[in-house]
Amino acid sequence: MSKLFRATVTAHLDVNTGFRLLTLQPNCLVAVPDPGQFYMLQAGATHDPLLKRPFSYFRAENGTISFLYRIRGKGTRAIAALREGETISLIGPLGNTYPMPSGEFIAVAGGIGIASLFSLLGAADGRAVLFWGGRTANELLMPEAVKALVGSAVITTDDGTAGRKSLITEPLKEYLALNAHLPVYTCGSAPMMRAVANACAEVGTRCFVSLEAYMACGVGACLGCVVKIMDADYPEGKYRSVCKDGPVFNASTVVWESRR
Amino acid sequence: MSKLFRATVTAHLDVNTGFRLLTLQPNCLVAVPDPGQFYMLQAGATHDPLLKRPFSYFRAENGTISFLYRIRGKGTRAIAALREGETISLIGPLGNTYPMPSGEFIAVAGGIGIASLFSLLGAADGRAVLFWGGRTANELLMPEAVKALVGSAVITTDDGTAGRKSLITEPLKEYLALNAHLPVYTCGSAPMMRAVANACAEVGTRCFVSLEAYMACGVGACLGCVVKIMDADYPEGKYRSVCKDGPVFNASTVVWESRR
Amino acid sequence: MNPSLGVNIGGLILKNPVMTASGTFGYGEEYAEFLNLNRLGAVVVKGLSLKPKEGNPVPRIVETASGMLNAIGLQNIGVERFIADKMPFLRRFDTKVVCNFFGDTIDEYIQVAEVLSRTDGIHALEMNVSCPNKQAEWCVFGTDPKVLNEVVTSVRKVCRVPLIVKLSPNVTNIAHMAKVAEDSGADAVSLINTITGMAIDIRSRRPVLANKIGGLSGPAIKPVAVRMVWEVFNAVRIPIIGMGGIMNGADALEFLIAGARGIAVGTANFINPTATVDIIDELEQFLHDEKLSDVSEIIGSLRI
Amino acid sequence: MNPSLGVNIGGLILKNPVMTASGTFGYGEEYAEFLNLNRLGAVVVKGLSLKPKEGNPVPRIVETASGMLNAIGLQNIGVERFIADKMPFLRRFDTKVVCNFFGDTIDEYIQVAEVLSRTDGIHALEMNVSCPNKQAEWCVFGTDPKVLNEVVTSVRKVCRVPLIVKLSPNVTNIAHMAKVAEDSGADAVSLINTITGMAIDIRSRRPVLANKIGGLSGPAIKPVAVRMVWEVFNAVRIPIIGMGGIMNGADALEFLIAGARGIAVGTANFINPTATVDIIDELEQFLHDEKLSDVSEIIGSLRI
Ligand SMILES: Cc1cc2nc3c(=O)[nH]c(=O)nc-3n(C[C@H](O)[C@H](O)[C@H](O)COP(=O)(O)OP(=O)(O)OC[C@H]3O[C@@H](n4cnc5c(N)ncnc54)[C@H](O)[C@@H]3O)c2cc1C
Ligand SMILES: Cc1cc2nc3c(=O)[nH]c(=O)nc-3n(C[C@H](O)[C@H](O)[C@H](O)COP(=O)(O)OP(=O)(O)OC[C@H]3O[C@@H](n4cnc5c(N)ncnc54)[C@H](O)[C@@H]3O)c2cc1C
Ligand SMILES: Cc1cc2nc3c(=O)[nH]c(=O)nc-3n(C[C@H](O)[C@H](O)[C@H](O)COP(=O)(O)O)c2cc1C
Ligand SMILES: Cc1cc2nc3c(=O)[nH]c(=O)nc-3n(C[C@H](O)[C@H](O)[C@H](O)COP(=O)(O)O)c2cc1C
Ligand code: FES
Ligand code: FES
Repeated sequence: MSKLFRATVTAHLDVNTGFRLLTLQPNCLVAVPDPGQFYMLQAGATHDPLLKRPFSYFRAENGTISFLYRIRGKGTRAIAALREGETISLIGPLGNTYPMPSGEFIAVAGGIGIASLFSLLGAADGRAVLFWGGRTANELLMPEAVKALVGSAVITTDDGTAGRKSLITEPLKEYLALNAHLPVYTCGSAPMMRAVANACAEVGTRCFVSLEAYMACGVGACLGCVVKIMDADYPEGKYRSVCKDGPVFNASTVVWESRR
Repeated sequence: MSKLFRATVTAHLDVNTGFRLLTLQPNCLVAVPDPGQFYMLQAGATHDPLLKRPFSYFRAENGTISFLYRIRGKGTRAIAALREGETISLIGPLGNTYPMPSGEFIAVAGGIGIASLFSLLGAADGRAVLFWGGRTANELLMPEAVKALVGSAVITTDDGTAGRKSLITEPLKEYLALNAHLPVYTCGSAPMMRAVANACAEVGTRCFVSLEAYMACGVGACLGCVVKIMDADYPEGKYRSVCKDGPVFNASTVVWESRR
Repeated sequence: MNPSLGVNIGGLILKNPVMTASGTFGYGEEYAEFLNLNRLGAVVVKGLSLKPKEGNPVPRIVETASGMLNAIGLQNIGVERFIADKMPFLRRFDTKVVCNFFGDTIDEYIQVAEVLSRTDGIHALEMNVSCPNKQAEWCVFGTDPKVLNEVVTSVRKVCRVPLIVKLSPNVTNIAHMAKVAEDSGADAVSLINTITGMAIDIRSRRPVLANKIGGLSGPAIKPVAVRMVWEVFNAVRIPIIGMGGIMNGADALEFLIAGARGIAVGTANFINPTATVDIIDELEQFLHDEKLSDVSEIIGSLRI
Repeated sequence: MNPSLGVNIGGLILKNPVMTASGTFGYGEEYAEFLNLNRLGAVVVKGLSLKPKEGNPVPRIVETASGMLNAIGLQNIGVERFIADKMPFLRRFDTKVVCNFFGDTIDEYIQVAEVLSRTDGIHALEMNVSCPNKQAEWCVFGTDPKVLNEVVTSVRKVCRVPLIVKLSPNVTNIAHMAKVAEDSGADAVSLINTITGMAIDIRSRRPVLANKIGGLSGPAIKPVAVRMVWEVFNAVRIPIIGMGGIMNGADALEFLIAGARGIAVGTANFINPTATVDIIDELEQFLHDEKLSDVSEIIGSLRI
């Protein structure tokens, strides 16, 4: 089972303006991913765009793998141009996984960050309390599918177009005050995840963050995607690759460098 | 009427394996091309492939422009991937035209070279005797449409899969021996056109060749596509641009440099 | 009110920083039917020599990944015919005319500069001391500090208009070469010229270009060009004209932020004949979005 | 019968000319699950230094047109841990192991070379004297002939295996630098390392890379690399390892025809982890199609 393979597009839908759901049928036998893992994707055969792009898998069921993504630059534009029946090159599954929570847990998603948490929510059948924040309602994708997987969901938007008008950390803090024992899993923008990590640190509960980084290889070879992680030997932190040692890290070990 | 415009694909058909017919509907008012002229085409928006590619127009009728092309490298592959409804960037019409023959004339096409001569044949309603050669039958595209435009057609292939098994210059020479007064118009590979030019020189009839060259700009600005042309001031020949001073030249003025 | 785009490049006053790169815009005529030349900061014409030049045999160009190699061989009609046949057309426009030129000897450089800078309607000269796609030993003009100093100093003496020295990127230390140009009296430097490269046809096992080697241009070289502009900006006081792979307004802004006061559009003209005016519009839009009133506010504004 | 692909690179005997480019293949392990390392001519590992190196802050990489800029900052685990933790794995394979290394001082270069060349299972050393993405003054190692001569000569004295000197492309005359390496005792030269470049985020007006500048690699630089290999081939007698933008067999062939006896695959590994073995297959196929029995028949076979 090679981690380098081609897959055929079986469905490619607009979920919202600027967001698409890509469903792929691998052209050979491939490994089944676990929640938190990701793939490197590349559409097209020319040298521009050059590198593959990292995407968490959204769903993996009856042999297909799907990705929920936002169209940003040339890489995602090339992917967005794929039609049903066309093929795409992938590497994966890559990276580590979310440590499976034994009981109830809190999931905090920032916008498209839901793409990474979705598989965890699915695997944890209803044991999650979801806190889901976005700039605006459009960023909260496939709400029905998501809500169906969780015990309860608290929603916020910066502009109040959906749920409460606030940052997601506000309701989270209120909830944590009463449920400080629950582990927290979060994926979203770096500033959001940092705020979530702080909130968890205050009440002393464990927090797992799924980090983003620019990636070239996705397999730990180029050292392009590193983040400083603290451990016993390196109290000041040491560079680890997000693609191989991560993308999921214990928030308390992450040295948050202000990514200009 | 800008010569730089975008057009929408209204039809894109496989004519034969490796050969396609692209029909475009300009998105704005554009000039009507004359036989012999060409356009620079580019599909896609990334930097690889970078340059536009030159293609003679095949047909220009009721507002659409069509191109008959062979898939060779990355530029034509990108064009071949275009679907109905998608748009493409063009510059044109560019270059000079075939001097319109007053009476009967001979057209000599090498394979895909028919794409350039097709519009001339159409404009000269049946006054042409066509000599059409190819490596194999597959290279003789849309024979019915072509034959409908000419008085008579002689066909040869290197492998004998269609017409007589010989080089096109053989029947041409036989015909010229009896019709040395007819002007000859030719488009095909450089070696073929050179042989045709020599055959015409021998019997002393005028021959017009439509040359090919690598092109970057298509408008005479880069001087990348030059060919040596002789005239009174420059008996040894002087570099002229195929895109602007050509692509059609009087064969007797061309200095055939053996393009390695 | 609209942000002001005007810049002063060593005495050459432009309505906006956008110029054409020599050799990619012919003598201006070729693109006149595609865009309004009056909108350009300046038109920089194909490199001129004392006598007409035939140039190299074909193939002269080949495409590479996000770039192209060219070995035109500096084909041009020579100063005389340029002034007689092309200048009358260029004088009709309300844009600045910059003449790119070169010589086979220092003497030729001087003669060409004299003739051109005496010609009415020519607002500045750009000396090409790079010519990566010719192998004559005078290529060292652009890569040997001593020779560069000698040729620039002598041309400066006879040149009556702003003198721009166009630097070759095929050097170990471009900042040093720029300093040499400055100390030799250049009013501005422009960079980068093409980077020398080669492509081989593996079937025939021959170089694709008849000239064997050629000059690499296009988006592929942009990162190298931006880096060199920034290095030169930190080394000299004279203004810089930046170029190398500029395809759109965002690319142009990278060069301005790195320290270029003017920018030139080359290969992009081939793909999009209106690239220059599109870039002018995008620059204006950017300044507007960033609430900046003058382009000078972004020139050399790199935060480090 | 199959054409023979074996080559001898200054005493380093390879079953085929295909190697990995340092820094793009980790320590071999990272790609072991994607391909059979036994098929490779050689595995060239990430650059090693005497002590472990932290490397640069992020962002360390950014994509450009058909290329990428990297400023990893030579992060590595240091020779000691490399020998203890990584060599046991590499010894298990029937391929040659080449250790790329560097130092902050000539002394460090010597010490690292001594330790590595004494280590069982290391077949050759490649010294990185380029490091375009660090600004320490020792960068001049690769760009100053005198310094290059000094460091290579001293390393040569202590190095017990074939010594490959990896040249920087950021020089005026790479043929001259190669000659210096040869005269200093290098058994082979490898080129090119990355070309220094820069990318700017126009909104923040900051360099995209935390290190400001980085090294350009990928298809964008291939024409420059092929040209330099050809120039070096015409200047030295020692074998050349060519690299720079090799993505497939056709690219590799351009380098071999230009004069490279070995080729290294870098950035391509990121996009296609099996690029190296695919290239080996394509080389074999090409020799077969061209009815050539030995790869040596195409090395340096450029027709001009
Ligand atoms: C482990 C991992 C999982 C991811 N999962 C998803 C997912 O499920 N869905 C999804 O939509 N996106 C996901 N991303 C982000 C995704 O990889 C980027 O959006 C994508 O690479 C952008 O490529 P592009 O060519 O379209 O944009 P580019 O042209 O590369 O860049 C466009 C803009 O996006 C920003 N950007 C680009 N790449 C990154 C990055 N890796 N991190 C942060 N900012 C970046 C840059 O600021 C740039 O200005 C994930 C990233 C990682 C590292
Ligand atoms: C005035 C003119 C009119 C043309 N009309 C047509 C037409 O109607 N239909 C059609 O199919 N083709 C036509 N061509 C040829 C066409 O432009 C090339 O086939 C095309 O540019 C190939 O681009 P590519 O990117 O697919 O191939 P590339 O990747 O650019 O090259 C692939 C191979 O094709 C060869 N090649 C590429 N460009 C040229 C060229 N311009 N001349 C000769 N060989 C070349 C090279 O040897 C290369 O190995 C015309 C060319 C000119 C100059
Ligand atoms: C076809 C072509 C011809 C050129 N001719 C000249 C020239 O005559 N004189 C000169 O100084 N530069 C010449 N150049 C270099 C360009 O002016 C410019 O410096 C270089 O192409 C980089 O810019 P770009 O990447 O935007 O094209 C030429 C470039 C090309 C592509
Ligand atoms: C991420 C990355 C890390 C690199 N690290 C090293 C290194 O440690 N030592 C070295 O000599 N070259 C290093 N290089 C340069 C490559 O070995 C190679 O010379 C260069 O990338 C050109 O080849 P390519 O275009 O095929 O990548 C590195 C290149 C990249 C992209
Ligand atoms: S992306 Fe290469 S190490 Fe993580
Ligand atoms: S293609 Fe530029 S001059 Fe003809």
